[in-house]
Amino acid sequence: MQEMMEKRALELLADGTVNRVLGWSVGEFPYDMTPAVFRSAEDLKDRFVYNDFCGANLSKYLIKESKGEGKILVFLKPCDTYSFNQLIAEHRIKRENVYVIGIECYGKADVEKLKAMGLSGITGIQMKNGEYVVETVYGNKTVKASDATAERCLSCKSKKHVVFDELIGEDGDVVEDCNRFDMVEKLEAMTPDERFAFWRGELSRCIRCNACRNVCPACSCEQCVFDNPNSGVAQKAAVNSFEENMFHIIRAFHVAGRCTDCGECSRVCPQHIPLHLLNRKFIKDMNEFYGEYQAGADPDARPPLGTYTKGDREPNEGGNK
Amino acid sequence: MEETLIPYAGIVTKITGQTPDVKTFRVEAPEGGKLFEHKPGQCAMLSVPGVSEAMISITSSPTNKEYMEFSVKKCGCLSGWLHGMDEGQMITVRGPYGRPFPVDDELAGKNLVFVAGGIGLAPLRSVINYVRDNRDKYGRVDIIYGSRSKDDLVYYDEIVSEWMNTPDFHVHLTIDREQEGWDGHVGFVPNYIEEVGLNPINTCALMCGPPIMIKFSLPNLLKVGFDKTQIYTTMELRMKCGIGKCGRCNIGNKYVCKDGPVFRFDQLDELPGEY
Amino acid sequence: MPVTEYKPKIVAFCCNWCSYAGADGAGSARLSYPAEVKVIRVPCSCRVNPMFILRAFQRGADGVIIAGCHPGDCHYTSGNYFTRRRMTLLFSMLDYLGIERERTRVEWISAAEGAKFSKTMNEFCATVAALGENKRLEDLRCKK
Amino acid sequence: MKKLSLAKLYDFFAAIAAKEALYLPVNNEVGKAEYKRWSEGVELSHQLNTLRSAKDFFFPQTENLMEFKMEGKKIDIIDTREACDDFVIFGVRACDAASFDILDRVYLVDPVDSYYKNRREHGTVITHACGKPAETCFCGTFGIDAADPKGDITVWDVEDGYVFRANTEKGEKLMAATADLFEDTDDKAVKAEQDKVREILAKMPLADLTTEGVGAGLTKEVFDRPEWASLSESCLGCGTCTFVCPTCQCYDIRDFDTGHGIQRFRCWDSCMYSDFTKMSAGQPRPTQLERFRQRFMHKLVYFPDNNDGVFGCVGCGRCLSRCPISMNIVKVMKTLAKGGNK
Repeated sequence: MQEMMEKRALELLADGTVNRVLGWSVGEFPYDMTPAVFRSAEDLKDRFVYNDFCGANLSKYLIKESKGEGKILVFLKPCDTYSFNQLIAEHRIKRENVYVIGIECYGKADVEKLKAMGLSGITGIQMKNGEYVVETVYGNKTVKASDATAERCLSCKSKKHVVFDELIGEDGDVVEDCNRFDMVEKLEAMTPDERFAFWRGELSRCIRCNACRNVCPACSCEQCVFDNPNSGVAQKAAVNSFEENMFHIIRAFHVAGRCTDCGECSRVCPQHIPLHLLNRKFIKDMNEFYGEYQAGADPDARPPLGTYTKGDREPNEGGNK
Repeated sequence: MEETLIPYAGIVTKITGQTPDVKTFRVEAPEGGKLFEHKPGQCAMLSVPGVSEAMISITSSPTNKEYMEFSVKKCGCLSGWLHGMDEGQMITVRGPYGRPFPVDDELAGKNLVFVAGGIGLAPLRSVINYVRDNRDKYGRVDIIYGSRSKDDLVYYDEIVSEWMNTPDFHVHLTIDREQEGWDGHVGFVPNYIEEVGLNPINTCALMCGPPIMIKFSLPNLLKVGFDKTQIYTTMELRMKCGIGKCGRCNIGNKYVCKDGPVFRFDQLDELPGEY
Repeated sequence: MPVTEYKPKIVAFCCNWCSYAGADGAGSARLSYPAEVKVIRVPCSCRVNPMFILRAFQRGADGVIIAGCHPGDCHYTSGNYFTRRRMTLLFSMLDYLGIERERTRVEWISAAEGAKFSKTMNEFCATVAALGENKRLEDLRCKK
Repeated sequence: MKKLSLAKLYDFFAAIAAKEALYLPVNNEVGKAEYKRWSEGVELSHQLNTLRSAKDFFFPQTENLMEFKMEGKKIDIIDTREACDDFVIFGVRACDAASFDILDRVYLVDPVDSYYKNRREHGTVITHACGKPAETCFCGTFGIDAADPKGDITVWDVEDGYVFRANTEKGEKLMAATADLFEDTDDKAVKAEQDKVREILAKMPLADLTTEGVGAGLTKEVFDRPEWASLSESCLGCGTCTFVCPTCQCYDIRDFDTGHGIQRFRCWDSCMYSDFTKMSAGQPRPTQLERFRQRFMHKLVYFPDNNDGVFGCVGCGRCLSRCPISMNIVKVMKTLAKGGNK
């Protein structure tokens, strides 16, 4: 895969179709790739990498990059194309300045899962035949690749690219029975007390680092309300439970109907808070109340919060048990 | 010394409008007198709880034993609030912070040139009045001060009635554009520096004003013979703690609130160009 | 010792064109509603940002109610339709977080419905009083 | 050196907790270690390190400084500081223990930060030597020995128990108070454990990381390096690295209107945030490049400049595993070391 991507990127750079390539550059370890813009063939050959640990959604960088000089090549996984499409719909990306290569994806790996197995001192990971041979200073261990699949990929909603200029690999389909609302349903089935206890436990760990917001492709405001000194909520305090509740409820609300469920928020949370469960609740509610809607699937569709019907359900009716 | 970040409460006993957007606030302790002593060029953290806190230079001279004064230009959150309040209001003050102008060391016995633009005269006024009150310790004094218009010259009355009448004080005022009722010099401060005829020998220059003025004034001071070791300026950056800990005003290995705000230009050369 | 009755604090966001007048109507008809209800006038129920509701709870409210024009009667044509969707989602989210859903409410009250205004506020107050103090969306700093 | 048998570890915890608060790393609901207060039944985590650093104990994320009561034109200032009770932190790793020295160099130099000093004086630090370092560890780069951490007391895991060594008066006192739990021992078992760990450390991928190209006196050279542009390019400007960092010490001071007064508090802030240096008059660091550069310049050049060459990083590796885009100080250092004479 990496070879094919690199080859195609070199071709497009050489023939002048694009002048930059947005991809991933090598890390210190086999699993810590950094998104990077490559401007020359030498740079690509030197640093470009793609493997199972390249999980970052590159579409957010295009808000800035697509406004630069010339066309940029970007590699998007199926779920990333939804974010890209949504940003197109919101006029945040200049489509004509981006050349999208869709890349097939069968789920990304999460190094935290390997570490949770007790693997430490990782010096190399050989990936082949659905297995990872993890080399560590404490000895090697072979694990099934599926055991290291990132949580968000286990409930992948779509392997279909909703937008691309060309594809490398196969295009897939929307996954009908992705079970992504299982945990939301489980929570809904709990008593309010249990739900409260669950969320208090999770949200109380928040350190207000803003990683979830800054990585989120839907959080593309020029100035976030939480950064606006005149908003009255620009407090950086992580105290007293209220601040975290406020931040996460409002953040989820602000991206409701625009969140494509890419899962970046939960991936980047340094405190491992399952933030996607907040977004998925909104998605599930909107699906149930206002009809199936997938943000990013169709840039021309009316978002649920941007429209209404006369017979909408009443707020007091309630949704959970 | 221990620092608690806890301020004093002071009463604003007098508010004087200097220009359309600059007011001078006289602050006294509730029991009368000054809240604390300071040296020329030092700053204090002014605050209205619930509004904001900001570092403001103390514009009154330490020789003033009755009160402190702060001149504030209306441009932000706190300054806007201060401009809207009435006399008798309490505000909180903590300080003094920063290193002062070396009035008793390097500047003692020297001729002095003050170069200021707009509200930049505020920190220098503390030095100027200190010099006036210790007149025999310093030589000739030249003050080059410019502003956008006559109305934007701060302390205009004081300049005319007191500074201009101090022995061996030479005040050179200028405004950016021609204006009715103004028969003085018209032009920008940097150019005026070359015109007034300064003698750099045994002289130190103290400069404060908008970045653009500093940028063009420095080469002109050098052109008329000053060395960077003879020129001082005072800097401004966002500050929160005032004691070199919160990290905000860090430039290179210096903290503007603690190691500044007064810097000599040869010292600034050692810092990264980030201000 | 007399037991002081617990009085909840209620914030009512009322649309200028209907419910706010409805409150007036309740007054002129000498229909009472609890003094604990603090009315905040808004130009339209859809002016109410979810953040307003959260901040009301932060500042000590025990219940928040939004009163707007009946669907179809919005002074601005469609404002209350958007209110309906937003609040449906917000209330569902609060519920999802384990915050009592009876603490939040949306009612459609026209300018002519003084009686409904009074009845709604009395009922809502009683409901919230039964729940007791807001403990799940409180900000301890704001408690005395 | 004193030895505590495996079975007596929790007796030791109980003995301390009977007198003062004891905090130690505990696995939380998602299986990650974080510091929690010990009480009967709470188990010590066996993970290498906590998600958040230990700096919270002395420099909490949010703390109240004072309160104001405003009445008409009058302001009353209320000092809300309370006396701090003694407390013990158990299980601090060598890197975090070293970070306290770095924080001390900021907060305990004149003028002393009294809030910090108060807590520092009341806290006793029991460090725990690392047994199984991770690939993200590079404390050795900064001269920190994971096998011999500092702190008031140092604890090593040995085959059949724990070996304790008091390093300070505070530590001596604590051990004396629990003396009946301990037996005398020599340093043989500890030496063996240290040799083992040092051998592992030498094999780690970052064992050869050096501070070449950075350090005191290099402000101009490093500041003007062209590589900052590409290094900072994908930085999202979040505060994760600064908030998980044991040595990041910047803070903000803000006011909160409680409805019955104004609370002035301080909270962690991050030089990575766009509003960190923003003034009404302008923004000296307008893009992420300047902000990103500031963080690393501060740790790798400015801090050593002011502190006899001591770096503002302890190599705990938290930013390596927590950065959303895997950009970190190691990548910066390696890039700066490459072709440093450009």
